[in-house]
Amino acid sequence: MGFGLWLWAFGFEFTVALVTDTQEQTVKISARDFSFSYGTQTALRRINLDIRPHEIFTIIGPARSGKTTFLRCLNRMNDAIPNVRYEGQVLLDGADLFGKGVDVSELRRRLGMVFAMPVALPKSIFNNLALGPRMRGIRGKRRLSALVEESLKAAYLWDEVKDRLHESARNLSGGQQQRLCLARAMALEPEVLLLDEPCSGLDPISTRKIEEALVELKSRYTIILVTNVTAQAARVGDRTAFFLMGEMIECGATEKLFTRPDDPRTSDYITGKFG
Amino acid sequence: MNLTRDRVVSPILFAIASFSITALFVIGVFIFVEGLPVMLRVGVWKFIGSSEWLPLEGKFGILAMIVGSITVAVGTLVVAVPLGVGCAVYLSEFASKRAVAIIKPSIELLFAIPSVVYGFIGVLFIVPFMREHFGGDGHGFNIVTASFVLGIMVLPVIVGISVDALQAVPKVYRDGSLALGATQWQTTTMVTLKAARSGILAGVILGMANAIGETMAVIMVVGNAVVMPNSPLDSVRTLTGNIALEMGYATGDHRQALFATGVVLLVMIMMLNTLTRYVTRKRVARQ
Amino acid sequence: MTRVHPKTKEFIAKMALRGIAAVVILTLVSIVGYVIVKGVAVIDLKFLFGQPRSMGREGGVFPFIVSSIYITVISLAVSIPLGLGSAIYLTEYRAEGWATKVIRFGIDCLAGIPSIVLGLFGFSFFVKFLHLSWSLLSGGLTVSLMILPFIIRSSEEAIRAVPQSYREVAFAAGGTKWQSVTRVVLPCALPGVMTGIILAIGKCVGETASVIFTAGTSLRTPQSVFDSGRTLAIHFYLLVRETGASDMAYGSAATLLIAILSVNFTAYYLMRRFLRRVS
Amino acid sequence: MKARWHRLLMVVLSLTAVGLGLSGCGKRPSQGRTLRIVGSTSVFPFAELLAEAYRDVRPDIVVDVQAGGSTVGVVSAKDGICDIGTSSRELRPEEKEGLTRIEIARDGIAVIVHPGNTIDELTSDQVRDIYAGKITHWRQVGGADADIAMVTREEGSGTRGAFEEIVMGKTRISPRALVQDSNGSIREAVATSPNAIGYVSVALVNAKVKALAVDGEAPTEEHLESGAYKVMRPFLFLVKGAPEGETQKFIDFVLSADGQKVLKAEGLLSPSKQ
Repeated sequence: MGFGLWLWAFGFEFTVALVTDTQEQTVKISARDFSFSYGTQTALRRINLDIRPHEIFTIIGPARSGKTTFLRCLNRMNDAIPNVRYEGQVLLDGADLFGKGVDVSELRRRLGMVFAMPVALPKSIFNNLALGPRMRGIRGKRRLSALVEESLKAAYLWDEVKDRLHESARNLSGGQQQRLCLARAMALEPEVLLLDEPCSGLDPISTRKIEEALVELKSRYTIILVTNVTAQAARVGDRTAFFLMGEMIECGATEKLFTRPDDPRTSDYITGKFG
Repeated sequence: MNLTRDRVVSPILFAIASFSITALFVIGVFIFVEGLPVMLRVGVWKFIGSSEWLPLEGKFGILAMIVGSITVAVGTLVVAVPLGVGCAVYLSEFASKRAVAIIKPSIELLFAIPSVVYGFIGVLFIVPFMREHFGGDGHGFNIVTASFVLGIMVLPVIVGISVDALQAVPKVYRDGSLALGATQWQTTTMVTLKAARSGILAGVILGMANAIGETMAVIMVVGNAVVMPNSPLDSVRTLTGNIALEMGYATGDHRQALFATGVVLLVMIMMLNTLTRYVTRKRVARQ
Repeated sequence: MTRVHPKTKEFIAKMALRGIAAVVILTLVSIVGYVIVKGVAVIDLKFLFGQPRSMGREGGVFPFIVSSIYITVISLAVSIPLGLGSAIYLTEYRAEGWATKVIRFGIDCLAGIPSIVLGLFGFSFFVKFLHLSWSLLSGGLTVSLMILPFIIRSSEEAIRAVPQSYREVAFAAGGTKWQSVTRVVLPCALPGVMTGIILAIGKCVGETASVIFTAGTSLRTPQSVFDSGRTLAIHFYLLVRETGASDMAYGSAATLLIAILSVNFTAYYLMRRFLRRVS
Repeated sequence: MKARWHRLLMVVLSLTAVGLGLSGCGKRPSQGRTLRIVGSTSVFPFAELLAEAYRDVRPDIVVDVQAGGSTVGVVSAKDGICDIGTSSRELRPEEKEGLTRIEIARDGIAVIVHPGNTIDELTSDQVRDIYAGKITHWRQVGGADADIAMVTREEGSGTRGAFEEIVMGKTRISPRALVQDSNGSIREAVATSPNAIGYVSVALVNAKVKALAVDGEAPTEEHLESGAYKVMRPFLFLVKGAPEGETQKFIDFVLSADGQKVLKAEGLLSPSKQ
């Protein structure tokens, strides 16, 4: 317990340092010649891009273009796959993600992730949200409750579930579950949100709710959104990258990319010639 | 902190997981060290190839018991497979979901009935029945009796595993067959049973291993005579029975011969196990 | 050859199968029912908590109940940590490879060892080599070897059934492997793990062949794990062998069956309630 | 949910703790307070009764009786695993070394058949021929029209050893004989099969079976005492070295009038005068 407290205190100081840092920086995440392969298959080839703080950065591209892989590289979720190989660098606040001595747990806490399919653990709503903070060693009931409430509010879910926090999260509808996942990611108090096609299984209304939430959240987080709905990227993205066959074809302001793409493949994709 | 803990956990878990191997090794060493010398002294072929068992005169031949174990196991399957697989097919293909939800766990509960209770029921009902209606050399204590007792005993195992195997067959297979105009029975025999074949076979082999390994229930009903059986109505002794019967009084070579019986039993079970692995691996490969 | 109409065939087959299922269920149920009905008349407080007299032909079965509990507790205390640990290692900590193959092979072999051979081993290892003599400790350890593979397998299956996405959630939330196991995977696998453990309890309580060589047959109430004791199952076996189908034999068997079945029923009931609550 | 999981963990831990605690409190002096008797399954019931009776005399002493077999009794006594080993057969010469042999009783071996059997008497030659497999039909000895089901004890048993020595001589018991592993189970097998023949300790003969006269002498107490009924063996206590302390006191009790009364009541004979 004492150790946990100490750690918490340490983490706190760390966050303060980061806040001062981010105010000056213009690049939050930056990939330099980043390649990724597992086995003999190359999934990503020489990716170069910069993601700025407090923007919604969307990644579009057809299936198997490497966009999800890229996202999962950012919080090193691909580590579990056998025989993976990274080349080049990805910098988070200037520090290499794959450098020596990186605490993967801490990294994943800083980059909260939401998966394509909403995964509500068979626990109560409260415990779903408290999972991450508890694993960081936060035990205090008051602090946990505050975190849970705050994240649920940020995900526009609080009003719908505040009376049944201790009921099973599996009883929520699909859209609610996905917002629960979003809230669960935010309960980690991350700096970046990684969203992997978060609306792929949802109806238009739920989708809109999530999109609204994202725009609202921009001020607090850097958001990276992978989507296969180009319209979604157009709606919410500040800047957009187009991935194809493991390569980044084009990256730029969303409006520009959608109206005057540099690369013919990009225009083919967004006009629906393939995809 | 978390990472260090994770680094400590892994080797600890590895040590725990290796326990089974270690235990197996120690068991093997203890059984073989006690059993092998007498086996080698008598000669392995003589030990497993002769059926003269006169331990006090130094004659150790366990062929009759090997045959006894195998015949009882085969008899068990003859009783248990039609009943068990039939019951499983009924449960998974024809019975209502609600009935299955009640019956399947109940049958699995029966897995917990001590084998001695089955033996007791055998002595009480099946032995007198066999004696009065069939007679024979075993006077009711015979292979058929033992097969019935063990057959009933392994039913829960076979039913449980077969139902699992049948239920694991994807619904689309059945739908495909039914869509072609096949009746439910045709679908079952031609599609479902074929697809679940190896799973059911694994259950049957496991049942057989249980039958070969069972001791007390068998001692109670099989008569334990050390002879080559000429008919299913003869009494036999099984390998397990031999150990349990004589262990209390055995000393010196006699005792070692009982450990050697254990060695033979172990080898037989390992062979069955390898067979199971082969069967299940083929299933995995196909899928 | 006359061709039977498929519909007729279907009808016959269905009837035959229904018959078979009925036979199987009736046989098993009637065995349990017969023993319990015959034995329940003997069971009263004096029987359950009394001391046996004249070789257990009269009196109670209290010492045997105590011994059975000892054996069960000892073997579970050993095999649950080992079994769960092994299952976790095999599913979570080690990718399929030679190591898992070797360990699995060992577990399969261990599972295949007939209990009588384990009894031989227990006798020469625990009783003689470790000088534990005939004691509940020797018996419990021997039985734990018997149920260990069983617990590993059922736990492994239960853990495998937990969706991969649950683990990813734990990792994405900054969890380490161990945290994902203890906080997400194990709680979800708990019902399956418990089922295995419950069935294992049945095996502990009902085991005779190996226990008779390791725990002994003493009629006294054991005072510690170093004492010899006779389990209910062994007592029943010896009674039947020595005195035939006596009232006491029925009483012991009924006690045994009722104990096992009620443990199982309670556990199933709790598990169902638990499952309904979380999903 | 999480609380539940922790509760399970608690249960597991407390189980372990209970186990450890139990093993902790098990470390109490075993010498002097517990007498461990191991051996013959034939002696086992009687030793158990003696232990029960001794509880009234010395409530502070725990007498723990194990059935293992005569040979186990001999070996355990020699190894010092137990305080007293028991045997239901005479010791072989190589077994005698280092052991004190105390005869606590003698036991006749009765040849028994189903109560419905018309035969009342056999000669010892007939019994031998039946067990050798030469006589296979009850009519051959003047009985009913049925095959004989012979039931015997397993190889190494004290009862079987005594039976072979006294009745069979050099002839072997046929391997076709059904084998049961205790006196009681032979009796039960014979009691439930109309055509069976078996042999058990005289003390275990009850109304469920009929004891045959052998060579004209029924196995009654009188004939046994006089030596007219010949099929008899000793029950032995075996102690490593010389008995002392509580062991000696228990043996004294067994040989005393009180102890012998218990054995007599069960149909055993007092030890032969040495």
